[in-house]
Amino acid sequence: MSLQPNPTPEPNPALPDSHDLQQTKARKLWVDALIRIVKSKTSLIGLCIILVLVLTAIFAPVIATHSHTAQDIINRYQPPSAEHWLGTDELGRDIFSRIVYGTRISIQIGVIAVGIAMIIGVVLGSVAGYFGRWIDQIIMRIIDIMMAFPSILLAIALVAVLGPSLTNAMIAVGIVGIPQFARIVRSAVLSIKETEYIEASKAIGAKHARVLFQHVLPNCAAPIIVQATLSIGTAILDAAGLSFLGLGAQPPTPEWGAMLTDGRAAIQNAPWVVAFPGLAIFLVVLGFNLFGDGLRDALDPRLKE
Amino acid sequence: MHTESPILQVENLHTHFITKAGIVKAVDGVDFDIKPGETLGIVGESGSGKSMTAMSIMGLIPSPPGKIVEGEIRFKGENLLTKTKKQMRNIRGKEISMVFQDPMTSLNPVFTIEKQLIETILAHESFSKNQARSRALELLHLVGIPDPKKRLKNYPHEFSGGMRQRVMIAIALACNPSVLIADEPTTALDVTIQAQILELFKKMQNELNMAIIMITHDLGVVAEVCDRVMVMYAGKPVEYTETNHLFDQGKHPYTLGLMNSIPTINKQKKKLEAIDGVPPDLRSLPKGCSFAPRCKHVMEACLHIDPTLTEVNDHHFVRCLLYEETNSEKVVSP
Amino acid sequence: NNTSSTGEESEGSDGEDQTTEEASGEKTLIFGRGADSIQLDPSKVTDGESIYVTNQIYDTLVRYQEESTEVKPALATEWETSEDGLTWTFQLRDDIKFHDGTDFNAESVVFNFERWATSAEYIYYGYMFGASEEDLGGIIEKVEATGDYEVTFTLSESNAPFLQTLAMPPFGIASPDAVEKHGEDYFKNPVGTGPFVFEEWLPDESITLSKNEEYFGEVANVDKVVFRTIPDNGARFMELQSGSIDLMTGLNPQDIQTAEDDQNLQIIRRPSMNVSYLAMNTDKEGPLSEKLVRQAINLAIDKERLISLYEGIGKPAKNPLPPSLWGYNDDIEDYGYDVEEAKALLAEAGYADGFDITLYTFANPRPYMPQPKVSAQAIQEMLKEINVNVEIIENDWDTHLNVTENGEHDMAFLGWTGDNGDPDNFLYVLLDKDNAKKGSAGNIAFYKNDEVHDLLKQAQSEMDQEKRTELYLKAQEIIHEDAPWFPIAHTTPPIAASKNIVNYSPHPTGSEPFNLLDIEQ
Amino acid sequence: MLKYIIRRLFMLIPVLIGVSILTFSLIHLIPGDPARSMLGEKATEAQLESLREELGLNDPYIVQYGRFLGNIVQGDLGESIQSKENIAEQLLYKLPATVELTIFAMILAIIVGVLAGVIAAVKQYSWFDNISMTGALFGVSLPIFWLGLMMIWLFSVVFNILPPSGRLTSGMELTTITNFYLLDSLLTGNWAAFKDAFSHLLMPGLALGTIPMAIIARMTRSSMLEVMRQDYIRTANAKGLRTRFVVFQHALKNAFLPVLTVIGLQFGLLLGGAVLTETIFSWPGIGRYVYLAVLGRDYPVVQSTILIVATIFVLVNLITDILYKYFDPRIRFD
Amino acid sequence: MSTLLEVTNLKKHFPLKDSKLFSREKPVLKAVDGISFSIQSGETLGLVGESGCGKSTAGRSILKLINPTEGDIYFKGENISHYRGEKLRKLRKDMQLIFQDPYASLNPRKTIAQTITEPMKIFQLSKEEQYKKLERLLDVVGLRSYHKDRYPHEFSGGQRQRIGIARSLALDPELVICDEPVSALDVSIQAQVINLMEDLQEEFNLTYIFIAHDLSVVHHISDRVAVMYLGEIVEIAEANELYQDPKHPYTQALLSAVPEANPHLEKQRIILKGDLPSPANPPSGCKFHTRCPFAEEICRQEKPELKQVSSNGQMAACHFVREVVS
Ligand SMILES: Nc1ncnc2c1ncn2[C@@H]1O[C@H](COP(=O)(O)OP(=O)(O)OP(=O)(O)O)[C@@H](O)[C@H]1O
Ligand SMILES: Nc1ncnc2c1ncn2[C@@H]1O[C@H](COP(=O)(O)OP(=O)(O)OP(=O)(O)O)[C@@H](O)[C@H]1O
Ligand SMILES: [Mg+2]
Ligand SMILES: [Mg+2]
Repeated sequence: MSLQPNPTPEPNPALPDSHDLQQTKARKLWVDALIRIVKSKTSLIGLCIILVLVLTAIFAPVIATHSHTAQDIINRYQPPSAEHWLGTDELGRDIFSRIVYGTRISIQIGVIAVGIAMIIGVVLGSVAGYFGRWIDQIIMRIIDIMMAFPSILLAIALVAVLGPSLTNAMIAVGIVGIPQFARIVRSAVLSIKETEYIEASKAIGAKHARVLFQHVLPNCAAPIIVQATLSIGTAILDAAGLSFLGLGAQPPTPEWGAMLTDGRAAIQNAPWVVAFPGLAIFLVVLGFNLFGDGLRDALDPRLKE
Repeated sequence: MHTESPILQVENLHTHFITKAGIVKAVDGVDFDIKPGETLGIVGESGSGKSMTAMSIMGLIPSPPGKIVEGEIRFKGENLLTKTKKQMRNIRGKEISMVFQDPMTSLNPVFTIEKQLIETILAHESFSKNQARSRALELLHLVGIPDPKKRLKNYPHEFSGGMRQRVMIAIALACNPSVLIADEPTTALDVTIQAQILELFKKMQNELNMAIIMITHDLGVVAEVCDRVMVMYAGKPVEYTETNHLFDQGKHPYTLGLMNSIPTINKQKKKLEAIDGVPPDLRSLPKGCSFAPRCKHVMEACLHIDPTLTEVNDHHFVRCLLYEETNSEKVVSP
Repeated sequence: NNTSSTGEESEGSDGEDQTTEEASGEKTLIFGRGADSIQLDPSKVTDGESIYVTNQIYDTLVRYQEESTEVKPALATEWETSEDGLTWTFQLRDDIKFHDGTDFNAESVVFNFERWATSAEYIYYGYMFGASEEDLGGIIEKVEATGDYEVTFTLSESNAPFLQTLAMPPFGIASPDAVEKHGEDYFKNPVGTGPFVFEEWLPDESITLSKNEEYFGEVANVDKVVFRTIPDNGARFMELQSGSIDLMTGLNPQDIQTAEDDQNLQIIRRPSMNVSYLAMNTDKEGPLSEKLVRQAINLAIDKERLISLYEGIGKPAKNPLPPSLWGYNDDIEDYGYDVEEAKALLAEAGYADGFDITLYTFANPRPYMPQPKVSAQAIQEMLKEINVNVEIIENDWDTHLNVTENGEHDMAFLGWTGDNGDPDNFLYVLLDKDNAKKGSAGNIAFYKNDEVHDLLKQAQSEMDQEKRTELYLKAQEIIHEDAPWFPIAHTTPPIAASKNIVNYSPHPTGSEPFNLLDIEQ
Repeated sequence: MLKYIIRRLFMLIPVLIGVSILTFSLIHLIPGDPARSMLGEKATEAQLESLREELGLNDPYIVQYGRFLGNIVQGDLGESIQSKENIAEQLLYKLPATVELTIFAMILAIIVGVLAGVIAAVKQYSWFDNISMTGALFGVSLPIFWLGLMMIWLFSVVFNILPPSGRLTSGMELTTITNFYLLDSLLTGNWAAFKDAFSHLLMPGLALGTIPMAIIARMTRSSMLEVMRQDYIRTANAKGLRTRFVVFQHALKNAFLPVLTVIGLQFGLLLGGAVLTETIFSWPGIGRYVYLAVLGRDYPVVQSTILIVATIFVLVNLITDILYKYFDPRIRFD
Repeated sequence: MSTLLEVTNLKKHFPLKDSKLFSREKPVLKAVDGISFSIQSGETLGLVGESGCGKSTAGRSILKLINPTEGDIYFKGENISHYRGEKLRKLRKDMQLIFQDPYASLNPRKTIAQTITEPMKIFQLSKEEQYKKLERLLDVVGLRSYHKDRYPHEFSGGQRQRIGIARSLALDPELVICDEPVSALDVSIQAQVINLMEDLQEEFNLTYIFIAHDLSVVHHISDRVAVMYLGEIVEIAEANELYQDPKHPYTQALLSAVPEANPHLEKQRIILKGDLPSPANPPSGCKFHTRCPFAEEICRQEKPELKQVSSNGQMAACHFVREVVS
C-alpha cells in the first residue's frame, strides 16, 4: 500500500505556497469577527471610543490647546471657558490639555498592566490546565492564595514595597490581574484539552509544545482576548484608584486618577477639576467594556454556526 | 383502518424564521391529518422541518424570529392559530402534549421528578396537591418505573436516559392528551432502550387511544410503529402515505434514496446507494424542486417547476414531477 | 443652614435627626478632624490628634497662656529655681482630685515623672529631656516629693526652656491609681484632672468627653465634647456646612473662601508657630553641596506665587524661626525672586546648564504645608527657568520621614511646629549638626556648621533670655547666608467653625483646652 | 456533605498559611520602619532603636513570623505597634462596619441586579433590556471613587439630603450589641437610630454596590438567556405552565448558579476593596484600617487583618459552594 | 493475510475520585476489563455495544492515547504496550484514528490544508511532498483543491468527516481505528462516508477497527464483529455468522432490538429489562445477568469465559452456550 502523490491532478502553479495562504486565511477569521463587531452598534461605539483615544494619544501635541505642564498659578481654578475648554486646575494648568496628554498614560497603563497579567496568567493557566495533576495543584493553590488576598490591598502593598510610581502601579495592577487570566485560561484549556481535535493532534504524534501552542492556546484566544479587552478598562480603573490613594503616577504626570485626587479638595468650588478627569476615565473604560462585550459576542462560537 | 374523523388537521402550514441572513422557510406547506388512535410518522433528514412542524402545532415557535405565516392547524375542528395565549396554554400539556428528543436535557435538573410531574397536573386539573401526587405515582407506575414511590423524590440526574424518557412520557400523559407528539423520542437512546420505549409507546396508545405523531429520521422506527408516514425534505412533505405503501411502493426519489442508503441487517451485503450532495440551505432554496440538485432522475423541468403534492394512489401523495405528469395525464386521458 | 448638634434645637433647622438630646438641654461640641487619636496617654504619642484630646483631660504643672507660650500656673500654683538653674521647686494645688476621685498630690507628680523615665516609649520625655538608651531619665536627675504638695526637680545641667517644656501637653499628670489599675490598657482609659472627663472611644469614629464639674479652673461651658474622625477634608467641611459638626481642623485651603462666604460659618486662625521649608541636602555630593547653588535656588523660586497656593493662610518665611517667637531676626533680608541673579550664581558655581535633582514630598497635608504636592509642582516648574530639572517623588508621610532622615533626597519638603515656644526647639532641632545624623530626625538638610553649633549649644545652657536672643540672632544670619533651606512659610492653620462658637482661641502649639469655648444659642 | 465541608475547611489551611506568608513577606519588604512611624518626626535614634528592640523588630524574620503564627494559633491577633490597641478588639468594631456596608451593598446589588437581569433577559432587545444593560455597562465602567465624590457633591452639597460621611450622626444614641448598627437599632427598637444609620449607609452602599450590581445584572441576563434556550424550558412551556412561573421557577433557579459564584467572588472583592469607599465616605471599617496600617508599617495589624479578610473570603466562597448544592442537586460533594 | 494487531487481556481502569476521606482502596471504573482479540491485516473488525460499554476506551488504549492499565498490545508482532515517548510517536504513523464528531474533531482555527498537512509536518516531510500529498488526499476523499484554504466551519458534517479521514490517511497508516465515524451524520450522508471508507480500504489496504453502536452499519462494513458489554467482549464472530446466529443472549437481544425498515417483518423481539449497570459498580459473575432473560444462579456467581462456540471461530462468553472445539 502506498499513498504516494498521484501524478494525475495537475499541480496548480497559480496557487501561492501554503504558508502564504495561512496568513491570509488566518486573518480572515478575524476579519469575520471584526465585521460582526462593526455590525453591532454598541461595540462599534466602543471601537470608536478606543480609536479616538488612540488617536488622541498619538496626536496629543496637536490636539492639546496648551502645554500640559505650563502653570498659571494666579489663574487657578478657572471654570471652563473659551480659552480653557475644561477649565484650569489647582496650578492653573489647562485641564483639557492635561486630559489629552493623559490618554497616553492611560493607554500605557492599560496595555502594560494587562500585558503583565496576561502573559503570566496565560502561562500559569495553560500549564496548569494542560499538564494537570500536581503542577495544576501547585499553580492553582498559588492562584487561590492570590485570590484570597484582597486585590486592592495586594496592589497597595506591592506599591508600598516597590515605591509609589506609575510603573510600579502598573506592575501591581498587572500582578493583581494574574489570577483572573490564569483561571480563565485554565478552564478554557481544560475544556479544549478534552476535544477530539486535541486527541487527534496527539494521535498524529504531535509533541506537547505543539499541541499546546498550535492547538490548545489558539482556541483559547477568544476568551483571552475578551478578558484582555475588559481588563484594560479594569486596569485603568485600578491604577486610577491607586493614584487616588497617592500611590500611582507622580506629579506632574497628567494621570487621570491623580488629577482627580488633586482636584478633589476643590470639589465644592471647582467641581470641573474632578468631574472631567473622572468622566475621561469613565469614557475610556466604557469604550473598552463596550468593545470587549462586542468581541465576546463576535467570538462566541455559538453564534458562528 | 381508522374511520373516525381526524382530531388534528394541519393545512398548508408555513413557518418561517426571519433572520438577518434571510428568511428560513423551515416549514413550507405542510398538510396532514391524524385520527384518534393513529400513529403518524414524520421522517426526514436533520433540518427538514420536522421539529418546527411539531412546535408550530404546540404554539411554541420562538417568536421572534419565528412566525407562522400561513396555514391552519385545526384541533377538534378549531383553529389553534386564532387562540389566545391563555387558551393555548390550556391546550398545551392537556390536550396536546409533547415528548422531546433528548431526555438528558429535557427535564429541569434542579427539581424533583415529582415536582415536574405535579406542576403539569396542577396547571390543568383542579386537583389538590395530594390528588396530584397520587396521580403522579400512578403515572410513573404506568410508564414502568420500578419503585415509583421512592423515585418520585429523585432528581433527573439520578435517572438513566431510558428512565428519563419514561418520565418525560409520564409527564406528557399526565392529563390524558388526545394528541401526543414525540419528537425523535429514541434517537438519543441505545437500541435496547429504544426497543423498550417504542414498546411503551405502543402500549400507551392501545390503552389510551391517543393520536401519536412520531417524528424520527429512522425508517426502522417508522416501519415499526407508524400507521401512516409523511416524508419531509427541506420543509416540504415529499411523500405522504400509509407505512406499508411507502416501503412497498415508495415513489419519491428521495424516499427511495433514503431506503437504499441505509444498511440493513438482513439484506445481502452490497454497496450502499448514497444520495449525493447535501441538503439545501433553507434560506436560499433552489428554484424548482428542492431535491433536484441531488436527484438521480432530475429532469430539465425539475429545475424550474416546483411540483405539488399529488395523489398518485389512494391516500398516497407524492411531490415529484415524475408522478405529477403521469397523474395529470391520468386525469386528462380518460 | 447651620444646626449645631447641641441640646437646644435652633429654629429653622432641617437636620431632623441630628440632635436627639434636646430634652436634657445639654450642649455638645462636635469637633471634626482628619484622624483618630492614636493613644490617649499623651506621654506616649507625638501626633497632634492624640494631644488634642488629652489636652482636655489632663493638666500639666504649668500651662501656656491662652495665646502665647508664656506659662501660667496650673497644677502648680507657684515655683522657684535655684541660681544655677539646676533645682526647681513647685508648690502644688491641694484641693483637687483626679477624675477617678483619687487625690492629686506631690506623689502623683513624682509617680508620673518616674514612669516616664522607665522606657523609650515615653517619647516626648526622652526627647525634651535628652534621655539616652543608658540614661532614660535624661537631664532630670531626681524628682522628689518634698512635701504633700511640693515637688522638687534636680537637673544634671541647666536647661533654659525647662519650665516651658513642662507646660507641654505630653507632660500631663495622670492618676497613678488609674495607671496601675489599667496597666497596659491605660492608654484607652485616661484619667487626669483636666476640664473634661473621658467617656467613650469608638476607634476611628469618635471620642466623647464630658465636662468636669469640679474643675479647678474655669468649668467648661459645654457639657460634652465629641471628637469625630472624618478623614476626608472635603467631607468634613460638608459635615460642617450641613451642621452635623461644629468645629473642624484640616480645612482644605480651597474651602476657606467658601467658609468665609457662608454666613453660618467662621474661620478662626491659629496663631503661627511653625515653619515649612524646602531642605537641600548639603551632605550629598553634587550641586547642592555648594552654597552658591543653594542660594541660586532660593532666588529662583517665587515665594509670593508659591504661597498664593496657601490660599491666604501662610506668610512668607525668611528664617527658620517663626516671627512670633522671641529671638526672631527680622533684620535679615530674604533672597527675593530674581531668576537672572540665580542663573548668574549657578553659572558661577559651574552649573550654567543646570542639573537634575529630586524633590521629595509627601501626600498628606500638614498644618504648615496644606498642599505639598501642588507646591512641589510649582517649584518644579519654577526651577525649570534656571534649567534645574526636578523629579518629584511623593511618598506617604511615614515613608517620607524615613527616607529623608536617611538622606536619600536631594531636596525635600518638611516643616516643624514648635513644641514649647523656645527658639532652641527650632534651631537646634532642625539645623544643628548634632541632629544631622543619618537615620535620625531633625536636620534633613544635613547642614553642619560649627559656628552655628557653638552658638546653639551656648544658648541652650544660658539662662538669660537677652543673651540667648543675641546668640540666636547671630545663628540665623549664618544660616541665611549658608542657605541650607529655602524657607517657605509660616502658616496660621485655619479652623472652620459654625458662627455660634464663641470664645474659642486656638493656641500656637496646636491644641488648647475647650473649657472657655461656648456655643451660643 | 459534612465531610465535604470538613475537607474544604482543611484545604483552607494551606491557603491561609500562604496568605500569611505572602502578607508577612510583603509587609516586611516595604521600606520603612514601624518604630519611626510610631514615634514620628521627633524621635531620636536611641529611642527608635530601643523601641525596635522592645517590639522584637530586630529578630530574624523567621522568628517574627513564627511568633505571629504562634499567636494566631492561640487566637491572639496581637496588638497594633502604633496604637497598642488589641487588634481583635479593634476588629470587633471595624469588621462589623465593613461587613455591614458590604452586605448592604451586596443586597442592593443582588436585588436590583437579579431583577434587572431577569427582566432584561425575558424581554430581550426591549427598551428595558437596552436601558438596563447600558446602565450596567456604565456601572462597571465608573470609577467608584469618582462616583462617590460626585454623589457626595450632589446629595450632600447641592441637595443636602444625605449625610456625606460616617455611620451615625454624632450624638445619636445607640446601644451597640453587635456593632452592626442597623441590626443593633432594630434589636433595641431604636427607630430614629435605624433611620439615621440607614441614611448613612445609602451613599456608600450604592457606590460600593454599583459594580457588583452591574456585574450581577449582566451575568443574570446572559445566564437567563442561556437557560431560556435549554430544552427543559421548552418542556416547561410545552406543559402549558404560566410564563412567569417558567421564568421565576424553572429558569431562574438554574440561571442563578453562575450568578451565585459571581456573588461570592464579588463579596470577597468588596470586603477588601472597600478601601476607596471607606476613604471617601469616612467609613470606620477595616479597609481604611489596613490601608493606614500598611502605610504605617503596622505589621501585626496588616498581617492579622488580611488574614481575617482572607479567611472570610474563602469562607464566603465555601458557603457559595454549599449554596450551590442547594440550588443544584447534581453537584455531588465527592 | 497476517496478523496485524493482537490484543490480549487489555484493561483500562479509571480511578474514580475517592469518595471516602481515608479509604485505602481506590475505587476504579472498569471501562475496559480484559478484552482480547486479533485482527488480520486488511480486515475490518466491528466493535459494537451500548453507550458507555468501553468501545472508545478500548480504541484509545490500543492507540496508546491513554495508557492501558493492564494487558499487551502486539502490533506487527511487536509488543507496544510499554512504548513511551519518541518510540510511541514513531508508531503514530502506522495507527490512526477517525472520530465520531465531525465538528469537534477539527481544530476550528486551522485551515483544511493545515489540518491535513500537520501530521506530515510532524514527520518532517518536505514542503513539496506535503503539497503533493495534500492534493492527492483531497482528491481521494472527494474534496476539491479549492477547499483546502477554508476553515472547518465552512463545511457540512459529511465533508468534515472526509477531512478527518484525509488527515488520518496522511501518514499512510496501516491500522485505522474509526470511533463511530458515521453516527453523527444524516442517513443520506452516512452512506456516502461508508462508501468512501470502503473504497479507501480497498485502495490503500487499510485495516479498520470500526466502532459503532448501529448494528446495521457494523454489519455492513465489518468482516468480523465483537460485541462488548460493560468493558468485556461477550461475543466475537464473522459478521454474517454473528448476525444470523448470535449465540450470546445479549447479542440476540441487541439484534432483535434493531428496528427494521420493513413493516412486514414480524420480528420476535427480546426486550431487555432495565438499564446498563454502571461500570463503576458492575454486577458480579456474568456482568449481563441482571438483564439476561435466561440468567440463573451460576451467572450471578461465576464469570463465563470467552470460548469458542462454533467450528468457524465464533466465540461467546456465556455459561449456557456449548463450547465447540474446532
Ligand atoms: N430559531 C431559529 N432561527 C432560525 N432558523 C431556525 C430556528 N429554529 C430552527 N430553524 C431552522 O429551521 C429548520 C428546521 O428545523 P427543525 O428543527 O424543524 O429540523 P428537524 O427536521 O427537526 O431536524 P433535526 O432532525 O435536526 O431535529 C432548520 O433549518 C433550522 O436551521
Ligand atoms: N477519562 C475517563 N475518566 C473516567 N472515566 C472514563 C474516562 N473515559 C471514559 N470513562 C468511562 O468509561 C466508560 C466507557 O467509556 P467509553 O467512552 O469507552 O464508552 P463507549 O463505549 O465509547 O460509549 P459511547 O458509545 O457513549 O461513546 C464510561 O462509563 C465512561 O464514563
Ligand atoms: Mg428536530
Ligand atoms: Mg465512544
